[in-house]
Amino acid sequence: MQKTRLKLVTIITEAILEDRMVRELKQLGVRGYTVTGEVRGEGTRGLPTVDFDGQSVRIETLVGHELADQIMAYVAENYFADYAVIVYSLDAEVLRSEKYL
Amino acid sequence: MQKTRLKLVTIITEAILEDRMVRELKQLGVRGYTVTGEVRGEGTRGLPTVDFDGQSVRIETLVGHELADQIMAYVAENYFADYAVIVYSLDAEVLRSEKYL
Amino acid sequence: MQKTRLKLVTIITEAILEDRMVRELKQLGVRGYTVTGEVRGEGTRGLPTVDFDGQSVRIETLVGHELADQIMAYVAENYFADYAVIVYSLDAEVLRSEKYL
Amino acid sequence: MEIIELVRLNLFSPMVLAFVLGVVATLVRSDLKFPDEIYTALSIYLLLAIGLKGGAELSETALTEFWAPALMTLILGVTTPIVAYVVLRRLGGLEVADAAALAAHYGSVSAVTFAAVQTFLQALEIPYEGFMATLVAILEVPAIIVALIIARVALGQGGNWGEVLRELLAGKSILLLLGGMFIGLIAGKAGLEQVAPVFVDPFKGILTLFLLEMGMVAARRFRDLRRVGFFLIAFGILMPIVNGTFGIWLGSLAGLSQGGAVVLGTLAASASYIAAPAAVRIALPQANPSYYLTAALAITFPFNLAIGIPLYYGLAGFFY
Amino acid sequence: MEIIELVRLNLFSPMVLAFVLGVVATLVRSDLKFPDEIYTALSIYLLLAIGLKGGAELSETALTEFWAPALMTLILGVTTPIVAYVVLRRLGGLEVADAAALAAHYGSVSAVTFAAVQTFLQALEIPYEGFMATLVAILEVPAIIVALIIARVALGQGGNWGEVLRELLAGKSILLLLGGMFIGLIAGKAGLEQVAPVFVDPFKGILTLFLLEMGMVAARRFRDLRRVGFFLIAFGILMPIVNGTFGIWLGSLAGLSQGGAVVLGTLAASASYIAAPAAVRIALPQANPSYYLTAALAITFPFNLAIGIPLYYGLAGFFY
Amino acid sequence: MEIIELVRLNLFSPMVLAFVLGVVATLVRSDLKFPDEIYTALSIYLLLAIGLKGGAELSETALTEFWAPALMTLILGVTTPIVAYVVLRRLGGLEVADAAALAAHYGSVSAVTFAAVQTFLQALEIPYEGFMATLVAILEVPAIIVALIIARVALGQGGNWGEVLRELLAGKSILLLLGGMFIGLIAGKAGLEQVAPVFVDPFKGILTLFLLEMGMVAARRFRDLRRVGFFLIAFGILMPIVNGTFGIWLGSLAGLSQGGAVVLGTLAASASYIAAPAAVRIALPQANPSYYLTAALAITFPFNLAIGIPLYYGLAGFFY
Ligand SMILES: Nc1ncnc2c1ncn2[C@@H]1O[C@H](COP(=O)(O)O)[C@@H](O)[C@H]1O
Ligand SMILES: Nc1ncnc2c1ncn2[C@@H]1O[C@H](COP(=O)(O)O)[C@@H](O)[C@H]1O
Ligand SMILES: Nc1ncnc2c1ncn2[C@@H]1O[C@H](COP(=O)(O)O)[C@@H](O)[C@H]1O
Ligand code: NA
Ligand code: NA
Ligand code: NA
Repeated sequence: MQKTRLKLVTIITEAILEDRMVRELKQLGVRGYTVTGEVRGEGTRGLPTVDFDGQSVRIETLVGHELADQIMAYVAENYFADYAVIVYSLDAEVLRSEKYL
Repeated sequence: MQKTRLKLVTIITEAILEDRMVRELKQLGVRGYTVTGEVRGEGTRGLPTVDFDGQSVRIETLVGHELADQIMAYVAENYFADYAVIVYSLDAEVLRSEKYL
Repeated sequence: MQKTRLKLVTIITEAILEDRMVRELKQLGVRGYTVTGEVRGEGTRGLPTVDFDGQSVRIETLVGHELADQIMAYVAENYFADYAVIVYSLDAEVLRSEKYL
Repeated sequence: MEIIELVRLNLFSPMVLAFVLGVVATLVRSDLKFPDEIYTALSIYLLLAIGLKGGAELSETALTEFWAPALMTLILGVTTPIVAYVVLRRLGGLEVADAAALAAHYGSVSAVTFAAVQTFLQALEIPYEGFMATLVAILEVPAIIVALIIARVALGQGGNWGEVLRELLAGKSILLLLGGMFIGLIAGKAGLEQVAPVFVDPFKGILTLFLLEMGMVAARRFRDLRRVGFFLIAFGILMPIVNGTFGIWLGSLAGLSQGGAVVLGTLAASASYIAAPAAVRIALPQANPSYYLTAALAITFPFNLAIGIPLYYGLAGFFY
Repeated sequence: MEIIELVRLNLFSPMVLAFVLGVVATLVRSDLKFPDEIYTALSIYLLLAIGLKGGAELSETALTEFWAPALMTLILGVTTPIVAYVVLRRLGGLEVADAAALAAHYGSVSAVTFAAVQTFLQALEIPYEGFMATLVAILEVPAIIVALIIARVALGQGGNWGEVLRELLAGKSILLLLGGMFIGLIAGKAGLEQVAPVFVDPFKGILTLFLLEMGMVAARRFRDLRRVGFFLIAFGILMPIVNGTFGIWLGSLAGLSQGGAVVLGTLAASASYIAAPAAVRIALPQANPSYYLTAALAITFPFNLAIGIPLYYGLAGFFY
Repeated sequence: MEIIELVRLNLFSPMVLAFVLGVVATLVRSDLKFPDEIYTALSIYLLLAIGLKGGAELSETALTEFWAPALMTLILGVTTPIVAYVVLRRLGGLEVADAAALAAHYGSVSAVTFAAVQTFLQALEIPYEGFMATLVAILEVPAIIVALIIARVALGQGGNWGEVLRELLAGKSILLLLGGMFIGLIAGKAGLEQVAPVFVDPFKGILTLFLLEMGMVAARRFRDLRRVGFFLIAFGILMPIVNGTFGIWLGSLAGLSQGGAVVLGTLAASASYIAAPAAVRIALPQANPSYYLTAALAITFPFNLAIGIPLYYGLAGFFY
């Protein structure tokens, strides 16, 4: 079976941004994504902002190398300044790469 | 301390398949696994199928390279056609490799 | 944008250890971490220990290579003998590496 | 009362309005979300409460009263999926798997629709037999089995039947309904009394909360309505009316009170969306879930809730 | 009764004590944790229940009674954020974004504080108008809009106004309050009766559980108190007293009963921590959440709960 | 009534039957799952409700009535773990850590078993002292401390004692019990009245739901029964009978009513599975959790629930 190397881009951010992030990821061209709700954590910004809504979410998306870079740049530009957010990417191997590209 | 490179195989699929997948992974020879319930997402198949049960689950297992390939092939063969499912593998470093092999 | 390779260290362990692990990770020098509660799984130790508290947690932290090794050694030394725990590390690429180091 | 007046009365109940609110919440893209865990907890509650009350009533029912309605229910469970399958294949031209999957859903039963018809009759102070909850349990499984057999025969598949049957019977909705009934039967009305502040008094309120969430779930399926096409929309409305009338008629033959016949008709008219989807997804993976979930959740359930229940009540008048 | 006596009475209610227990749990670093899902479920319940009861009452209220209090509430919603903004900029020297963010919170309203004042008045058997819940809904949104407009003008930003407004109106607290009210209005008191064992009788008990969790949430913010500084602590106590007095006075002008004026005063005095934070975090991301969340949750809310409510009751005596 | 008749009566209560249903659900591998969050919420509720009621009762109890039972409870908390430890080491030949871990569990107390004995006595209309919930709190901690001291001494370990003690006292079960009691004590019966529709009336129903889940949890441990061996099974049944009898006797010495002595006996007989496992897992990690969790959850708890409680009631006859 043919395996392809893609990037698994992960964003961890405030729960309140979930819907907006997902919308924007789709606009950037991702074909799929997975959200894990109810994660919690601490970073350099201090307390999570809005307790009411659950704390943070993790959004993951498998994409090609180029789109991975675009997503990271996009998050940096639009969210690093004002929001509690981190983004990182891992190397992943998948089958059926056409599903993600 | 001795570190070993293994594969972290991740399956994201419909919640309804959790028990069956776990059973089959054990039959394939995995020594352990971790499930994150209550993840949600979208892919190329559209809406998650059964809302009642929570939506999707992520199943992860640390295994040797060969078993990783077998698992991916197994999921492709038995689930790709009819179910909402993705599978990918990452390179992971562990201690105590005998625990996983 | 400048990408840096760091390590994403993941610990999966009994829910009851969450607070203590986080405290110790901070003492070891991590600048941030993310916890996913309510994961479940099986390994070589058998049943999760305390049902009342949810079962297991996943704790993830992005750190430099050296600290990654220290964390893994620390967990091995203090937890492998008596607790249900696994620890592994992945290669991750991040922006703003100074945030994590 | 005129049917139109009954529909109005029914539409203005907190239960139905909560469903509408849920639909609206989804349509305006509100950030209101029901945690999955709460949805699960509410459905555990509803199934257990229905079972408990049914069991406690059954503990005071003579077998002589019970066997005829039970038999008629079984007949409903076997015949309605066959009729549905034939209609879907012949008139709708659906694939075998899709037709069988839908037949399983429409032959089986929706416990929440049962809760709604109960509430409706209680508001009108119309009596019905206490053992009706037992019939919910009887009606739930056979249709699914019949539909799966049809699919297996038509598709010439073999497969692990024992496992499918075990999963069906150990499925949470059957387990909670039958388990609750068993508890109610043994503990009796005195036992039920002890837990009434949880399982009896708040029932309608909890149902209201559940319907709020159901409204959101159903509305998320609305987008699929275009995909399923006109035939399935018509099927999702007309099949319940046919099944409902058939159920009322069998109920009247079985000697049920008029209220009881309305309940049996509503059961026949309702489409499952807990037990059937779970079983079908495993046993008939090639069937498209968009069809059966959208039909059951986004068409038939709201139709029954808003219009069907008062309609069946009206129709019962012709048999009594 | 003396104010001091009222404070004592209030402090010794299960609701306030549960809040204290929550604070203690956090301070002693207990492993007690309220699952987020339960917190969400309890808040859905409280908002819906407040709406339902308000709606059922409104269904029996004449418009002639209602318009004046509604108008006064609107005036409160527009003026209090402006005053707060000026105070925060002039006296506190805060940044534009931070001042506007705080103004949005203090102009808007806390539904839980509303629930607490209701409970307080009921314990004293002091009557108040049934439609007060409607005023909660009226007071929630305008202040947020006014504050955001101030910030936009002061910062010269453009931006997607339509989207912000839609998110605000479709936000869960407005949707549940208005939706519940709508259900209560249509279903009427008879409809409410059906679901009273869930939405009426257990209200205070559920509020107690919610306040236990609120105590934990608020205490987690205590660490930030040092960071926000003395000015904001003073603001978080004095602004509510000013707004509360203003609200009572407008209430008396509107012809509300004394109990009603106390409720309106408490609404004016309360600071939002559901609708406002969500809207502000999206529309004014550069504002520091430590300021507005800590002030609203860790200062103003406990102050109102423990001392403010009996105080406003005492103050109302000067207007009646 | 004969003991056998009492056992029958007890077995046929909805609470016990729900436990059985939970066991069955696990044995037939049902897909029924209680979300963890709901389990947590139910246990928060039960502990808080027990505390509240106990506190409200205590507010009307004279110290002269209370000191003797409190003292006897303390004696139970110190002696039972020592006896258990000796039995486990001498007769069972267990390792130090395992024996001490089990001793901590059997010396401490299960709040759910307390809830069950309350329900049992209420069904029989047998009165007991209102302050018994206070004794639950008194009995919870000492045994754990005693057992940990034994282990430390026997193993010659040092370690962070202050931290362990803080975690124990700030542990959620103690915090909720004592906190609830404190609220009940201050708010009094009038305060409790306000929240009774949540914390009093539905108690048995919520307990029923909780026991359904407990049945599933316990049954998951059944697989381990073979692993723990015959000795531990016998211990899990006989130790409670010994402790129960001892508790009844001390209760009678303390001047408790017969009902009160049955409660105290049941407390002594019960084994902790919330506070003790958490403390032991941290402080004695080398002890095998399979032993203590299986014994407490899968042997002693079901035994007490089904047979123990009526048995202790029967045994109390010999002391009164
Ligand atoms: N070094 C890290 N490793 C893992 N997760 C992190 C790290 N730093 C931050 N996070 C996560 O990202 C969120 C936002 O971080 P921050 O913007 O630094 O406050 C935190 O709540 C954590 O969940
Ligand atoms: N590109 C992707 N990145 C991350 N998760 C995905 C991706 N595509 C699909 N998924 C996940 O896999 C599930 C099934 O996908 P699908 O079979 O494409 O509908 C979705 O619900 C997502 O949770
Ligand atoms: N091979 C594995 N792959 C993924 N997760 C594992 C694996 N082995 C163990 N785990 C996780 O680590 C926890 C503790 O494992 P153990 O100490 O082996 O019982 C389990 O409950 C699993 O969640
Ligand atoms: Na049907
Ligand atoms: Na205000
Ligand atoms: Na004990």
